[in-house]
Amino acid sequence: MLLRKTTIVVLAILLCLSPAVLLAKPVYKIGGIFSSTGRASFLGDPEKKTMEMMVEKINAAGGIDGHMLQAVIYDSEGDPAKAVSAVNKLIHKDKVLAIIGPSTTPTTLAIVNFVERAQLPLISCAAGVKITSPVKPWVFKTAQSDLLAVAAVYQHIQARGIKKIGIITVANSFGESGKNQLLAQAPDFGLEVVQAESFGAKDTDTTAQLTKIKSAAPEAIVCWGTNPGPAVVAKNVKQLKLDIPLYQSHGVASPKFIELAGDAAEGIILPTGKILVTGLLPEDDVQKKILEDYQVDYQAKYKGNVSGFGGYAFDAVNLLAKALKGSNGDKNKIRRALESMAHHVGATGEFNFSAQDHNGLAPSAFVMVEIKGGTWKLIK
Amino acid sequence: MQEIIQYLFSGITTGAIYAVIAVGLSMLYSSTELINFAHGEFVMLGAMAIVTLWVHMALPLPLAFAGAVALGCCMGLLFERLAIRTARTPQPIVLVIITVGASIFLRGVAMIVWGKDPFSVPAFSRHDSIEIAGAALLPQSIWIVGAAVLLAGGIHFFLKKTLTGKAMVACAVNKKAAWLTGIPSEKMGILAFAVSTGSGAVAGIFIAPITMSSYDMGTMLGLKGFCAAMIGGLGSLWGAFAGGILLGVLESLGAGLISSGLKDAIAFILLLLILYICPGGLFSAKEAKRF
Amino acid sequence: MVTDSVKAFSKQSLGSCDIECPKDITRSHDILNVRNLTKMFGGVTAQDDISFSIEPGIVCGLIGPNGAGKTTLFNMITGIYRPDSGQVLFNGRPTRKMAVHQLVRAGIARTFQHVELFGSMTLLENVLVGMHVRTKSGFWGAVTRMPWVMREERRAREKAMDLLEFTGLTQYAHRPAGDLPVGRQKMAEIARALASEPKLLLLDEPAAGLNPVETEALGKLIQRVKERAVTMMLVEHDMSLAMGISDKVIVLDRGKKLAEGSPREVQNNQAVMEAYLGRG
Amino acid sequence: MDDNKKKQWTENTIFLVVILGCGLGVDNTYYLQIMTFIGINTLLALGLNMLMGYAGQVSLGHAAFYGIGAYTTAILSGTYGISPWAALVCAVSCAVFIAFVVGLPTLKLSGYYLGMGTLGFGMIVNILFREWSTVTGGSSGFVGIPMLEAGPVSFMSGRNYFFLVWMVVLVAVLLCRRILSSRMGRALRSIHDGENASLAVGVNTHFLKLQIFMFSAALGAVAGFLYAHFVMFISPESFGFMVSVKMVTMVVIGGMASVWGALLGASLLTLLPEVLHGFAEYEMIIFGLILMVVMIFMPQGLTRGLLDIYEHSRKRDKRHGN
Repeated sequence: MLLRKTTIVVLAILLCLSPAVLLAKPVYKIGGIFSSTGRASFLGDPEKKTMEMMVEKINAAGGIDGHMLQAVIYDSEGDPAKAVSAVNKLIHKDKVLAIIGPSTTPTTLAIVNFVERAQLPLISCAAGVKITSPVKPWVFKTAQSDLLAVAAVYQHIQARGIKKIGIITVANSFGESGKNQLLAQAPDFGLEVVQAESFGAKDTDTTAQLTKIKSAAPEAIVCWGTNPGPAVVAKNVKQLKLDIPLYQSHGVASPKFIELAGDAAEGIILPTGKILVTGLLPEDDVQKKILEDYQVDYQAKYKGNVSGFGGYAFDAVNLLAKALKGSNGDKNKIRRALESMAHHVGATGEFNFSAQDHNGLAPSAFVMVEIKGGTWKLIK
Repeated sequence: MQEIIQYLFSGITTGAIYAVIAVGLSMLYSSTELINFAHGEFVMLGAMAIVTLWVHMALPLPLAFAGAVALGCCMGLLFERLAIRTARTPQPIVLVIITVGASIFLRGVAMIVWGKDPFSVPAFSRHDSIEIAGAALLPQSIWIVGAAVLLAGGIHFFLKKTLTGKAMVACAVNKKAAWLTGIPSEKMGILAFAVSTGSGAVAGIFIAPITMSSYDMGTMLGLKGFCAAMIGGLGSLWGAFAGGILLGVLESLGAGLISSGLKDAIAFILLLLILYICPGGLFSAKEAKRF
Repeated sequence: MVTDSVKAFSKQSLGSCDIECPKDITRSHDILNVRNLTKMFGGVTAQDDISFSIEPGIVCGLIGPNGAGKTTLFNMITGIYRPDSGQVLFNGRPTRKMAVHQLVRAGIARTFQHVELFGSMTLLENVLVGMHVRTKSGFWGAVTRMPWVMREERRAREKAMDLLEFTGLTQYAHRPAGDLPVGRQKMAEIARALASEPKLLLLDEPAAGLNPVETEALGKLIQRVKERAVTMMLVEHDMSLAMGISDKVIVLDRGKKLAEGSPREVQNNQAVMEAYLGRG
Repeated sequence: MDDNKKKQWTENTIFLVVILGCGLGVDNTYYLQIMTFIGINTLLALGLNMLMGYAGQVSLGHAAFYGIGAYTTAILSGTYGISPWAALVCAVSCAVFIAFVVGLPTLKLSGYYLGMGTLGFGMIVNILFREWSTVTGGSSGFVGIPMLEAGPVSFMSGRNYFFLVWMVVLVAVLLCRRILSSRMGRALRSIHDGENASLAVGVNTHFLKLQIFMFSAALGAVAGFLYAHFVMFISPESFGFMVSVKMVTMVVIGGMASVWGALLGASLLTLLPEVLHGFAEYEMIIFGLILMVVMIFMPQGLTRGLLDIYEHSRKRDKRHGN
């Protein structure tokens, strides 16, 4: 027993003295800001876990050019002021090379000025269009813009021959950004928004709004929100016996939504990243392998299901890792590498960054799914 | 017309939720003169407990119900015993901040116990919505309204008709005098807390099937319940009930007739106007200021 | 029954009752006229058709058993309660539309039955607050500290110290008012009330809780205040004090005026004796 | 009297020296930034303390004025390109005017009803920030608030901004002190000690409460201005109900009716979350516990509570010495 312990200690000392360690390069510190608690915790929590997992994995594979990665992650609680305080901590105290996150649009917008000033690459995991348009040199994002999601939904509606729609959006930044896109893009698809309503994120009932929409006689309803509000909307639509198609946003694309809405989820159509329907993807889909690997790793480590939101962080870490390669810790090099990144296949889609596009995704990043029998069905 | 009826139904459904919460708050006020800002968290505890007991552990509903209410009562007891009683000065603002601290604490505990995801609970009676004059009414709404009426009525009866209840009110009016007449005011305080938080848990149980339950559901509900209780006039149970329904109906009509984005603002503007006209709430007992 | 007979009696014996002779109450030199004042609380009549008037410079005692409505009357004269009917004239002007602070500025000051000093503030500060209506500086004065503000402040302090000396409280000037013994607090309330330079001072049971020595000192103080040409109304249960310093006494019982007259007249009034002793 | 003045002078001098020391001695932008946030929160707590601690009026909607200050300057300087300093004047006037209009009826309420009234006001203002999205940027927030500059001095660096904020705090502390020791301040404190008596000695309590409500609104607006130009991004969430509650908590936990209490309360509530970050999931539990424990054992707030502990231990030392 004692002997074995001594051997281990000796071995450990020898290992430490080995040339590999002596030549070990300084770690690359990368920062993360996620709303892992608070209202947007459904976004931040999987993102944080994914980032931790990915960093571990990269380190296990020998790091980047021999540099180990170290993740410094702070919780923004979805509060812009906390995000600002976190970004300053990352820039000035931890002196990180790049930052991943934050999870929501307001928190991202709050810190954009600071990273621009500090000239530090930021890869946001939030959906808002405002983040990358207009393009800011140091700010990138991996989440699909609601621009693309709305386009995907409208394409489907248009194909059905529907002309008049009613929309109901949640009264937060996600819903507001979605509402703006829904209103702006409707004419492009020959659609008319006959009634636009909103509901509070914590509302217990939305029948008043839906009644108003009903009286405007639309042919379909589009609901834009994040859990749990849209589940309430779905239930209320059934109660009011509104027999028109209900579309939801990618904000509810998680198994939780089906669980929450129960029977009322039947027949709902929504756009989602491919991650939700990995199993249903054709074998020749380039993303399939990546998604399966990610899911296996995540489930092994955290025993929970992956969500599209974690995928944003997955892509962000991978993109950053690629950009870090050969950069030698030079932030300008990292930024240039990110901006010239092309054909990077990630969990969310294929990224093609350019000086004009810091989101780099195409509408093909979304697939449309329908909820049938309590599970997702891919719509071709 | 049909829409108006639907708005009223929707308003009454949400209003009944506010009402049932307001009744618990108001009850505590009439027996301890304290506003519990953690009341919404007890509502949340009730809802989460029913999720665990009924949905996850599949206990029969009455048993789960009793369990959830018992949990609410026990937490209320503990809260009174450990935090409110030990406070060195019973200055109202200090006690209010203690309850604010308690609400943050309870939310934190619930986040650890139940996680951050919301849960859904099936309706107590699985029927389709009932149609009246072309407007749909949920069976669960009737449950909630019924619960609110029963709770308000029951507590009203308890406070006004039973000896224990009367003693409780006496403690609120004048603790020392009550003590002199031999009322154990400490026990009364504990009892008041237990009844109030228990009623909060009941509210949570009835609300759970209508809305989604999550660890942070309590804040907004507690706030609305507080507003409802104030509008009705603190300490008046029927006032709290009416205040809740009024708030719900105003919100719903505001959303339906004016703008859904501004519905809370519309409701609050009207509430403020009511307060300006009757500064002690709708059902306040008119008391002369003593000099 | 009893009250009716009492009323009849008092009308006979005192002769000069104001209810009977309305022209009397418009005498312009009266500092205070109270006309047919009535106030209800819920179903209870706290003040029932009270009328009287007070000449300047006198001390008027207001006596009556507990619950007679003495404090309520004070609250109506000082504008805290609005009467249901009837009116109060101060220096010939109706006070109905005036707010409490306006009445104080016009010259009505009061003390409280239970001492209501500002406990956390020093005695000097208490008296300075009493001077509130006689000083002017406001927010901008406080912020800019213009010379006139500082002058006003200095003068106010000097006057406040004078008042404390007048009431024999100089040594307590910088002590928190709440720390003073009850007797001193009673005196301090009078000092604070005097600070507003009142023409009419209402004292609500100034001797309650005082020992005989203090009561005597209080009597002397009231006498000295009277010399300053301040008219006073005084609610008092200490009969020797009330009768000793009052020029005129009004007796209230159950919200009604029972009698009015000189201390001697009132003392010999049968109805008053009944009210105090007979009916318990 | 003179002792008091001397004490205040020493306190102010120490305060100034500490500010200078922190500003010049601390080099890390992160720490400077935390201290800047403390300064902004101190301003908020100071204003509310005047209202709560001295006038005895609870406001549960004070974040509205904070927001009005921030949004006014953001819109005027960001959208219309007006100089931020001119915008500051507008922001403060706007907040004061709104405080006047709202306070006129609201301050007639008392106790919990006043709490309800102010809460409703705060909610309405917050909803307007969110819904008036063409002007305020809606819930996604307002981007593009310019940086502060005063002639050759740019407030871009953390240190300059730190000094700016804390000089404003110092001025505000002096202002509050001046008000409190004046005729107005005495009347204000008298309301707190006994509103009935205060009324009876001729204080126009309603008007005075209104004045102090407007003053605290002005301080809130200044804090909002400083916040907006510091973070250069604002969104409705930063001015919601929870922020109002946090402000009240700062005042009560620091110690009501004490200028230094505001500073202490603001420091504690700004630093605590930073420190508790390490506990991740348990942050809320610990935060709630600390709040409860402080209030249970130091109901007069930290200022009084810590002083009591200090005096107690000194007394005990003395006893031991003898």
